[in-house]
Amino acid sequence: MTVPTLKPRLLAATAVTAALALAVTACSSSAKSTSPGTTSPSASSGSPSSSAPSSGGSVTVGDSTTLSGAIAQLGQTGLDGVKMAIADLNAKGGVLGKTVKLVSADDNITPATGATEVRTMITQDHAIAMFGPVSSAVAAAQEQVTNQYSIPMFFYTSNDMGLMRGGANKYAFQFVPNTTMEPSAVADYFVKQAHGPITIATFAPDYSFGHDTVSGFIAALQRLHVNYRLVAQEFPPLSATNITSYLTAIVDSHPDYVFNAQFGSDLVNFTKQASSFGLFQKTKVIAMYDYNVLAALGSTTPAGSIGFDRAPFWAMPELGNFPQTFKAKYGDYPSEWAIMGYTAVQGWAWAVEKANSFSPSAVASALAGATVPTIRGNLTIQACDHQAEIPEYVGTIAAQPDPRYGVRLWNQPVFSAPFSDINPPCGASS
Amino acid sequence: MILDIQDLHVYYGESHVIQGISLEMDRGEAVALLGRNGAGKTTTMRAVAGLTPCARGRVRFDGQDITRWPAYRTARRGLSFVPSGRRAFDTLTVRQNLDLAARAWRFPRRGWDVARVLKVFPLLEELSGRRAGHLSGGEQQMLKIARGLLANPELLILDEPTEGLSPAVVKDLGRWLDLLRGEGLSILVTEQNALFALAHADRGYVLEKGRIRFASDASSLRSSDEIRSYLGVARLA
Amino acid sequence: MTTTSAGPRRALVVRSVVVPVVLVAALLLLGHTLSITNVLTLEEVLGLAVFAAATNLLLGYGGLVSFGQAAFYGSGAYLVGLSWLHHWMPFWAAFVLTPVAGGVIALAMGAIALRTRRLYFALLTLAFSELFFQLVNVRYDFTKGATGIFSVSMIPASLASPRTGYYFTAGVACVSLLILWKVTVSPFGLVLRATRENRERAEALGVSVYRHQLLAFVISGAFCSLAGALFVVWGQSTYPDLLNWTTSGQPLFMAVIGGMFAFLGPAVGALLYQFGYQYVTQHSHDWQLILGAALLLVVLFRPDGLAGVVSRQTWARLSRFARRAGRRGLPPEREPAAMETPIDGAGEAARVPGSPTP
Amino acid sequence: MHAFVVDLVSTLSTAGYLFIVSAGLTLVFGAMRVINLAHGSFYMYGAFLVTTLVGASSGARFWWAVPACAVAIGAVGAVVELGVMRRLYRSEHLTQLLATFGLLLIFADLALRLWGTGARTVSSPSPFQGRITIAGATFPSYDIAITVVAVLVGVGLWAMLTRTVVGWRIRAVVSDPEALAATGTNTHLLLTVVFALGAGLAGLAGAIVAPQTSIAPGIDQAIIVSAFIVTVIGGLGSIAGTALGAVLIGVAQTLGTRYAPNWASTVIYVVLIAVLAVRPWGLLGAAER
Repeated sequence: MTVPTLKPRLLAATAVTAALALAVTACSSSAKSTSPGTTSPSASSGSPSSSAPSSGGSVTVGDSTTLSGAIAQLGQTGLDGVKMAIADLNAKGGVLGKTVKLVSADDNITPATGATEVRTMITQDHAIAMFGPVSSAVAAAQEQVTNQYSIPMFFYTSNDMGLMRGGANKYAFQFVPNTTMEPSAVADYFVKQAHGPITIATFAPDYSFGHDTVSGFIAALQRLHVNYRLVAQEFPPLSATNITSYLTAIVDSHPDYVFNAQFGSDLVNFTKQASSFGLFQKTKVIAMYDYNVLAALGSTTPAGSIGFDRAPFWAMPELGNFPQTFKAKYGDYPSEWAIMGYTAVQGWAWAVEKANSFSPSAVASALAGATVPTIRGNLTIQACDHQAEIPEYVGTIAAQPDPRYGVRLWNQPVFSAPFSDINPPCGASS
Repeated sequence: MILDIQDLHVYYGESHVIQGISLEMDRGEAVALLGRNGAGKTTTMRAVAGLTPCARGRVRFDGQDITRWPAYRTARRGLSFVPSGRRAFDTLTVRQNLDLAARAWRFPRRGWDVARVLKVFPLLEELSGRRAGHLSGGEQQMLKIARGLLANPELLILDEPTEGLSPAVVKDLGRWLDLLRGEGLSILVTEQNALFALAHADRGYVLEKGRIRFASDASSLRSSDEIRSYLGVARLA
Repeated sequence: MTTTSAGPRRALVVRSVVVPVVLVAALLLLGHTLSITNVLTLEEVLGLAVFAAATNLLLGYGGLVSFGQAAFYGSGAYLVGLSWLHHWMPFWAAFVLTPVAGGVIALAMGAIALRTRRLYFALLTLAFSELFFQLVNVRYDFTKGATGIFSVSMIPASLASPRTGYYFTAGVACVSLLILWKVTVSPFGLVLRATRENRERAEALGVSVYRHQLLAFVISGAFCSLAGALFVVWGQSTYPDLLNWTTSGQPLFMAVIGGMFAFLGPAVGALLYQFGYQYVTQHSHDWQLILGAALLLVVLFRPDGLAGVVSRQTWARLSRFARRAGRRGLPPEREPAAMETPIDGAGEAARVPGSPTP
Repeated sequence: MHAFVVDLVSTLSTAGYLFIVSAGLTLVFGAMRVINLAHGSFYMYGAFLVTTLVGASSGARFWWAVPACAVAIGAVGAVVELGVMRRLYRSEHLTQLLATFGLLLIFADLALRLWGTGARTVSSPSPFQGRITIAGATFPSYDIAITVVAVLVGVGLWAMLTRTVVGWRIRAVVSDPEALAATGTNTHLLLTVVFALGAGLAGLAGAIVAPQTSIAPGIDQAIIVSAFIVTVIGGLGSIAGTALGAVLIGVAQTLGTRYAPNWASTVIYVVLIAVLAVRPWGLLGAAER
């Protein structure tokens, strides 16, 4: 009640607050070497990148991606690919004689979290290259940061066209087919299968990737003069657990084909429910039936439907025994995300060797327009938009499990749409 | 001795609400606990019943130390606490309220079952299908006492039974109390209405600020001017 | 009670002069000495501190748990983002408009939501913010859908420089906190607190609880919206997650962690939560386990938050002062003055097993 | 006729699904006034556990796996109640909410360790693997299983709450836990039982819904929002209200998808706001004091 006790208490509260602030910030800043007083991130970024190679024979790269929640599998297997690539690099003596270290974190599918993680990796861990996330929103936020700090950013899962469309981003590279390429490839395969007038329904998650992929597919059908009629278009929310009402709308429209832009667990969910509705009896579904989805579906896999995949290991003989090595290390065959993550690291390492420098600027310059040897063969990185010239794979789901892998995969031969066929002229935005 | 409280202390947070109360009552006695609002009557009874933790002191019931027992154990042992206010289970019917209490535990049989309770309170029979939440204050009081009896208690504790009741119902209540006393039941009543409580009790205690201020037999408390003025009952007399 | 009011008055001086001066000095000092990364984190924290303090006007002072604060936060961010995307108006105009927009949205939302009580209020506000979340998600052409709007040029070049951005945010945050604090000690704030402590009594005395709560809701909405605009200054982006229920939960966590019964508690909570969250997510893939366990430990063993340790008694004193100064003849509180439960009144608490009925 | 049957079946199976998931939530809320965010975790664990128990085998094993899941998750619920919830009954709702959110995070992380990041599936049990056609509309026969289980759960809960002494006690503990304790009921044990029952129902829901969906991390959070909407519309604590809420959301989602597909995901929130604006305690909820 008396003032003398009140006052110190309040001051104490303030002091505790201020001290906490100082302590916490000082604590987390202890690891850094950036000099205080620098006013712009780009000014400070020069120092970590140039100073890092000289510090103790190792360099650091970062990967902030989604490791929890509904799309964790994409993030985790992709990260495994990156890890393995780095382990392989180090086994061969590292890059320019330096060991490569990886820092990784879970972005919690939150752009702000992903961006902060990337910033911390760059400024505190002195990461000199970043490998990308799953979600396109997180990718966009992270790209802003890597751009500010002029650090090369390699996307290997998130394939939003928007990431590259801004153009003139010297530091961003895409090692995954983008949202135009992917549906174009599917349409190329599809046009060989479908004869006569057909009816099509589309089913896609309700966000930019889903909308872009569906409109890309329809645009490709028009370009190829397919005689089709759209009978239903549904956009259920991403990660919706109960899609009954969307599904009955599709089933009820009796399409010949359903083009589905879902992936991962959402696609498994769709397939389970659709097959219990008997959709697969008269309808073929075209969707991202990659290894993980096919493995999860097991015996309920719909034979005869069409799958597309950005890097199906079983149809890529150029991989050699990579899938087996990967399985030995991480417990399962590599997902498309793992292969693309591995390739992206190879691209970066090659460019460092080529430039004979870890300098982000030199690495980025060396990579633009270059042709890089990777586990999936030589890949050219387009100079104009930094898109790796990688193909997209399409195939029909087999009726029997593949004897080698015990999972129902695709019939041979698998169709591989060449990059030149599916990519619009460089610089043209869709 | 049916109840023996020694040096009971109870805290609510940091405030020392009960500051060392000692109280004894014999089997078959009816005792009134009096005091103004906030004197600590209810808290004492809650502590005895096991609804509020005792910080210090000891409570013995029928020779057994029940100080740290939870409420349901004291109830099963034969100490039935009837809380004040509208505390019927309002979403249940009257009959369900009674059945629930009758079947709550395999109580030692001391003669109370639903049929007998309904005989004592015939009105409850008429109301048996009604939701308890729709009962009047007096009816709820009746239901609560009936519920308390169904636990087949040796000691019945009534907390502020007259609170919010009309004078006519208070009179009924007095009748029920006398009836139960006649059955040989030990009864402990907390009351602000001192005259009512003392009219149906053998002895009384007066509480003030968590301590016992006076203790005496009912008639001398009733006649003491000091008590009357202290409890502010002069006007009522 | 005949204590002179000199004590509390001097306390007020301490609170209204000393504390702000110390804080502003600390913030200036930190902005000058910290590394860029930490300056940026602190900038984010300051925005969140406004968000949490504005939310706490409802939570700690009004006893209203709103689970829809993201609706204001996200609206503020989207107002700036969409203004840039569709060339509606320059950044500064949008920035100044955000509190107005937040207030208007809060007025509409509160007018409906405040008809309900406690949990239903929490869930109805949640429904509103989820509605906003879904609207932003499905209007892809207008809002860029689930991807969100990302561009450095969303904010003026001057603010894009981290330290300038920090000083700007710190300035806005300090002024906002000062205004919010003034609100809490104004007669309005005291009546609001009275409605939290005993709604029925306040109503019996002729106070329109609904109107006071609505005004508090509008003020809170305005500042949450401003905090959303500060997020854009920090992140140069806006995306649907800012409207999601997890975002609504953040300021509530912060208030609980820091202590909702001290004015600066939520701000301290913002600091601890954000640094803690970042530290954990960056250093462990098992951040969910660690954060969840930490949350559980705080809730089980420090339910009144860290600031509660310091300021619980201070709070009790201030409440007593508030009662004397503000309520003018409200009957005295019954002892014991147990910690009020913000969602439930004491009436509900009494119905929980083993809790006291005073 | 055809469209009507399609919509009706879609509504019923959606409602059945939502009801099973929400029943435990409303039961726990009714008895202990706790909003349990970890309810979704119990659901997810039930689903994951059934995939482990059934594995690649088809059919028959499912029928004993489901009750096993319910019991196992119920036991987990009892442990959670004894370890955490019991200490929080005196706290305000917000504190309880935070605690259950902490539990949700912990369970999510542990699930990643126990079952990995990938999606898992389990096939429908033997009598319900095919399809049924009514008036030209074909739908999965497992929808019938879901609907039947939903009805059984609903009737079972209703009978328990209205016909059994335990049910009366559960209702009485809502009105007045102290008075209930004074009648000799061990209210602490009762609340443990209720919480375990709620968790067991969530586990049952996860297990029974599993053949219809994919089971992957994140379904805990995805389900909890829908479950809340359903229970709140119906009135927290009311089993009948939850059933009504489930049907209402089923109708809203079905019609929304049919007539305004772009707005389908927003429709349910509009319904929720409209219901609460008119009836602030939900359709069948008791007005709170």
